[in-house]
Amino acid sequence: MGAGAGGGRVTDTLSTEMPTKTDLPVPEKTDNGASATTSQASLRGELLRSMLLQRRFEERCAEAYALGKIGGFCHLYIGQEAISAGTMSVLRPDDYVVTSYRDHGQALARGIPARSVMAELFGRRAGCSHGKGGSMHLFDKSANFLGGHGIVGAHIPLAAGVAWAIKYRKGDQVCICFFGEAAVNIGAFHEALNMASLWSLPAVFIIENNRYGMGTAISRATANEDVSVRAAAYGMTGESVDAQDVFAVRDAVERAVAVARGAQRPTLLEMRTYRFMGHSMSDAASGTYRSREELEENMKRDPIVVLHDLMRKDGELSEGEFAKLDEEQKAICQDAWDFADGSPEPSVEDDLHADVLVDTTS
Amino acid sequence: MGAGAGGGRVTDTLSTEMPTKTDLPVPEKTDNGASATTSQASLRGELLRSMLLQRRFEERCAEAYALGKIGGFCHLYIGQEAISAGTMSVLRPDDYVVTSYRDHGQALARGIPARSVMAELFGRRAGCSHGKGGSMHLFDKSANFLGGHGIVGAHIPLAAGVAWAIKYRKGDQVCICFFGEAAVNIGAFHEALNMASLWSLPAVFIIENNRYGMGTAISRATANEDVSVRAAAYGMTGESVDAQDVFAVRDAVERAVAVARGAQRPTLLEMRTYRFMGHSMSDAASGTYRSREELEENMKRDPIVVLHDLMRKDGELSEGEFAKLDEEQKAICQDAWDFADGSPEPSVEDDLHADVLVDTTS
Amino acid sequence: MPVLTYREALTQALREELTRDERVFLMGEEVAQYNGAYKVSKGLLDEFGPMRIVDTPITELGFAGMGVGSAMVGLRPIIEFMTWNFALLAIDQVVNAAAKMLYMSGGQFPMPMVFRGPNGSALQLSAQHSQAWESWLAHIPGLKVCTPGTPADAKGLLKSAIRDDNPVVFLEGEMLYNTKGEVPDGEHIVPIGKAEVKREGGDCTIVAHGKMILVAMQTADALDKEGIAVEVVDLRTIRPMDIETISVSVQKTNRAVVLEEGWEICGVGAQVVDFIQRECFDDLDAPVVRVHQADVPMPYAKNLERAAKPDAAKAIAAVKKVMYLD
Amino acid sequence: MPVLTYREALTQALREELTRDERVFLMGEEVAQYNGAYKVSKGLLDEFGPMRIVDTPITELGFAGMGVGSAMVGLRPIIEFMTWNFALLAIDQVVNAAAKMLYMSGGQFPMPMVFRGPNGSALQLSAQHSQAWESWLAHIPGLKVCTPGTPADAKGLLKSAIRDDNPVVFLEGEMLYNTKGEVPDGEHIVPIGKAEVKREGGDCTIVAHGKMILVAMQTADALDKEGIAVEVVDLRTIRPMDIETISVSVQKTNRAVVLEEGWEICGVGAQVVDFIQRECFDDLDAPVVRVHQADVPMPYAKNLERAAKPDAAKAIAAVKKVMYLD
Ligand SMILES: Cc1ncc(C[n+]2csc(CCOP(=O)(O)OP(=O)(O)O)c2C)c(N)n1
Ligand SMILES: Cc1ncc(C[n+]2csc(CCOP(=O)(O)OP(=O)(O)O)c2C)c(N)n1
Ligand SMILES: [Mg+2]
Ligand SMILES: [Mg+2]
Repeated sequence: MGAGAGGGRVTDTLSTEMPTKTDLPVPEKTDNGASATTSQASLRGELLRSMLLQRRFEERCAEAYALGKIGGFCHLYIGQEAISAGTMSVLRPDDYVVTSYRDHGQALARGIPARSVMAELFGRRAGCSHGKGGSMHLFDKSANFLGGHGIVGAHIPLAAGVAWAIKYRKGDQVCICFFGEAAVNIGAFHEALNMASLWSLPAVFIIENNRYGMGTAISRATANEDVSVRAAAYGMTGESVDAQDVFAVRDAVERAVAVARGAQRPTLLEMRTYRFMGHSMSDAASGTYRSREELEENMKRDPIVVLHDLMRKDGELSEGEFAKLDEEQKAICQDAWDFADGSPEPSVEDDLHADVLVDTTS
Repeated sequence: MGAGAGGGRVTDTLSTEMPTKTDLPVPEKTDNGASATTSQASLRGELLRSMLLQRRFEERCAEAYALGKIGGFCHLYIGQEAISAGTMSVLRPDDYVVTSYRDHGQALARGIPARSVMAELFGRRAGCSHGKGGSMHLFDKSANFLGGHGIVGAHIPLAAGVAWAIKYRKGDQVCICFFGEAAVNIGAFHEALNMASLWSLPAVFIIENNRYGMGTAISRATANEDVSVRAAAYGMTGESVDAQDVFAVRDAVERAVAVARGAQRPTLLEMRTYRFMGHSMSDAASGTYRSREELEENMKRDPIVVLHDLMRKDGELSEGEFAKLDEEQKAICQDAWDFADGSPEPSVEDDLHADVLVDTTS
Repeated sequence: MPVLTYREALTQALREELTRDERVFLMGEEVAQYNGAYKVSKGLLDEFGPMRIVDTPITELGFAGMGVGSAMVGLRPIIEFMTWNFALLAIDQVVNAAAKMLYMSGGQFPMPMVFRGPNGSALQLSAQHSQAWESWLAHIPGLKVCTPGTPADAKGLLKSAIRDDNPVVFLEGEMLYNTKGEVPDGEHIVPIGKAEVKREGGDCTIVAHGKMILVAMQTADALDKEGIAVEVVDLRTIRPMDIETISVSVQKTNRAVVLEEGWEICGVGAQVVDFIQRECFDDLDAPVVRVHQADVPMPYAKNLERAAKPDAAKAIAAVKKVMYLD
Repeated sequence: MPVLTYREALTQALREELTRDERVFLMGEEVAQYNGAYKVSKGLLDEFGPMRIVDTPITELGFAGMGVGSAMVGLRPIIEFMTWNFALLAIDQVVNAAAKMLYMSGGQFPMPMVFRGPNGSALQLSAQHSQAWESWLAHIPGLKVCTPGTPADAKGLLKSAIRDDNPVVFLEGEMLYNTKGEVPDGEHIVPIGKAEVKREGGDCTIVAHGKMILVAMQTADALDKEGIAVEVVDLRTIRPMDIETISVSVQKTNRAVVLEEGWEICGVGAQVVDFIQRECFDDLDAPVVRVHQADVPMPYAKNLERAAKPDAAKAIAAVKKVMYLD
């Protein structure tokens, strides 16, 4: 359960970019829905920062879990950060995000404050779900972040429903839905994708293919791994993306979002990634179902390193700048920890029976 | 609810073939699993007889339903008879069949006595499910006929499980599974096909595409109607068949069964057909969701007429022979009716609480 | 007051609420072009168009989940299950998504939605199509569960359900759709959580709901001729349950029979018994007797089906038993 | 007698029955290569091979249905749900297929199969992963429902379940897997449908099952120090329920508390209360009191979770209440 067991190598360099107030600056709404004015370097810096924050945050989670400050099931995102960073970077604040239990990284990338996420994991009232949801159920209405769901695949129809609501209101938002590659075999995936295509809904379905569902390799669970064929079964476009390259993610999502916003057609994207840690905190990073060698081989394509190398090559980031950026993320995580640790638990009298039902009608 | 409303035209000709003791002679087990010795003419005669029996039987059901002798939901098979006749003609007695609620025709084609089916529909103890199942739940263990299931798509995993059991026992049987085209959108279909392909199970999945699921046309429910693409999503062979031509059905099923028996690979077959009656007895044959014209147009390709025309063209069946064959089927149906009508209801004392559980362990 | 069928009362409630609030829409199998498998949505497609009256593929899990998603962002879906038997396929969305969303999001996402459709048995539909699910659904915190037994309650409760900001499970009686009764025009609201004494009497209380209200009334009529005055308490809502109204009645009659359509074990009646023994322990002159479906899957044959179902004869025997008249 | 964990007792039962009968196989997520999410099937893949210990994709509905199909043709599947929370996705196969197949086929197709896995809450798994389903499953005729609370019962009941020719729902306690107890070697069979008095006492009966047996025993220990002798009846099987053993105990103690892990409304406790008031109406000196989970989805925060769960303190208060000592 050690934090470092599967953690990625992060080299020592220095950053020119400062983190802004929110964890990741969500671009303003523009015509094409992306951040049009950001220069390449600052965009790279932003994406690097987002991934670093997620990485450092998850490392602290592992630590907190070992100390008993986080409980229950806790699924870390280490190794997959390019997917959340790249995806969120093309979204508007009024777009929607729905995801599974492996949701810390996405919550942070979406701009939910690290304090709020950490407080949730610590089971505190100041948490983004007021301590009632925990690791698997992060929610933030102000960020249009619709959870954090624990039943594999069950949130995919929810995303189709959100996209339906967008269409119903004649809006031009999109709904992004993240799920693991093992979820494609469950009925809910099939039913939701058929309806999303049938009714031309503005949704982007993102498979985070980290090659394992718990201890089961994709080839032992999925009869046909070719995602474009899967998508075709629903008359939908499907694409596979090298998801250790944050710009490959960004480009693919940008295209899919444009199609969703414009033509209101859904897309199925397969993000090829790898999980550097165990499935959850009780699962070793390697040994049972995958070898140490395989793990190490895949960790060489750490999405943070891939981007960092690129920036270094282009002379965009000195070692000192990188180190500074990294330190800043660590400081945010330390601050989140301190905040969470010092903040009160929910109150049994006031909170236990609250929020079962609302009192309102309309 | 009139029996004739959607009933197909059956021209007057005469049969050279006599029905055998069972309703349809199930071919003996042979090396290739098909009836190797039957001459073309007698095979045609057999298939025609099977279809005619089903047609006449269903007409009597409509009558019995109107008289209140059959109750509950009752889904007639008229127009689709070539699928059951063609399929069953290539099966061995030890193969398995699993189907949906639209199951009368398949039960008869599989060789379950008309008396036993009719008694079930009349809710009698002599029925094939002893009066407890009714129209939607025909079962006959001795015919390896495993129902008769009422929840759309739910029996598709059952068929995969039967195929699993065949493989488990290293048998060379196959399991045939029939379902409507509207069932392909439900999760159970997706989950079952993935596993059947993943594990190479000897199953043949037969979509009876009669173009409507109740009042919903396939195009209003299914994003991609191309069945070969659907099958490809599971790494499976898929094929579409003109199912008003009983020999097209037979050939396709023969190929799929051979692959299942030999290579233990599943196949997905789409049988393109049309339902000549309403969805169930409370649904008009046309008017709401399909026009009278469309119905009449499609009824021109009555599978019985198609085969009869072929036989007539080849001089295999005189008008008199056809009429005789037809009369014989009518007589079987009349006998079934009389038998059912005269046979006792289950006993409340003995039967109501029986068969909830068995008393045995092993 | 206009006399309507239960079906028409439901249609009226739907029409009025669809008109009142643009966020309300109806989604399910055959609800639009076909006017509903049981014609409850008759005419609504023409009136409100295909975005508000929505035909779905046969994908209960999927469209129930779509309802949940759309409710998260402010729409007010009414999800129709063609029958509640098929809702088993979608029950994960009802229980794990709709019922828990508000709580596990710490109060951020209310679920203003209705899951509705016919529940219980009709005639000879056999085992897979003849099940009453109210005890399962009432088990789940985060849901409300309505079981109207009359046209007026059907309308009034459905309007309340649609306006409620919580997920409401609405169980209609397939055998009730053609029953008739007076239904107030327009703004007729029946509050969720209030039982009603449908008939007064001092000798014995029958607690019932949904379709069994008819059986309870028949029972009361029959016993009236024998000089036994039965009080019929119609629960109307199973969750929350109106314990107060039940208690007041049993404290008066000192005897109770609980009548339900579903199975015995862990049924609604068991919970009613639990409430009664807790609230009226010293008032009871006899153990509470329950009447329910025989403990078997529903058989097809007419005579077996009849024997399996609760009916007035069985309820009469139960009343006599609690009155020590048997 | 050997002391084993509840987990080891289950593994032993599986191994013995897999050895005894070639038709028995185990299917579910992570049961084979990973040795089970909770390691109940540890070592079995190596011993019995991949046709008998079968890893599935994440498709609860699908593989539960495959189990049903294979049982129709004579295999004896054990379907493992990684937890019963996920079984909601498959509940249609359990209820509409497995439970009804024998009946609707007129007795032709028995279902010799077991659906098993951990049920109820563990620690801080929050709303979607902390649910106890025994009352739902016990509602359904055609099923048997076992809820062992000790290692010996876990082994003995699982062996009975696997040999039973009916579909048996087998609910294990995730928090029980590491608990220890004496377990007889080899042919140790606990009959389905028999409760057991786990501790004798004359003052008050506690009826409990599964994980709550531990809480009941703690409660009895604590009250013993105050001079109150509690009798603990372990239901062991929820369906069929052993009414006889409950009645005999309550007729002796004249007081009862029913303790369960799940929610109140239509819970197992409601049914136990119904049986008690029916069988022991004149014996009861006080209303039966129930102890159960708070009527809320399970919260994540440690303190809220603790407050939501039934525990010895709550059970002690309940016993004092029925003894009029509060
Ligand atoms: C319906 C259901 N079945 C099983 C589980 C247990 N479970 C949780 S995560 C998981 C593996 C999912 O793998 P994948 O979809 O690839 O996502 P990843 O964890 O790799 O991100 C399983 C089996 C569950 N939560 N829900
Ligand atoms: C899960 C489920 N949902 C809905 C129904 C109601 N229903 C029965 S048949 C049917 C239409 C099925 O159409 P299709 O699969 O094309 O078969 P067909 O009736 O045309 O043979 C529907 C919606 C059901 N039985 N099960
Ligand atoms: Mg994965
Ligand atoms: Mg069809």
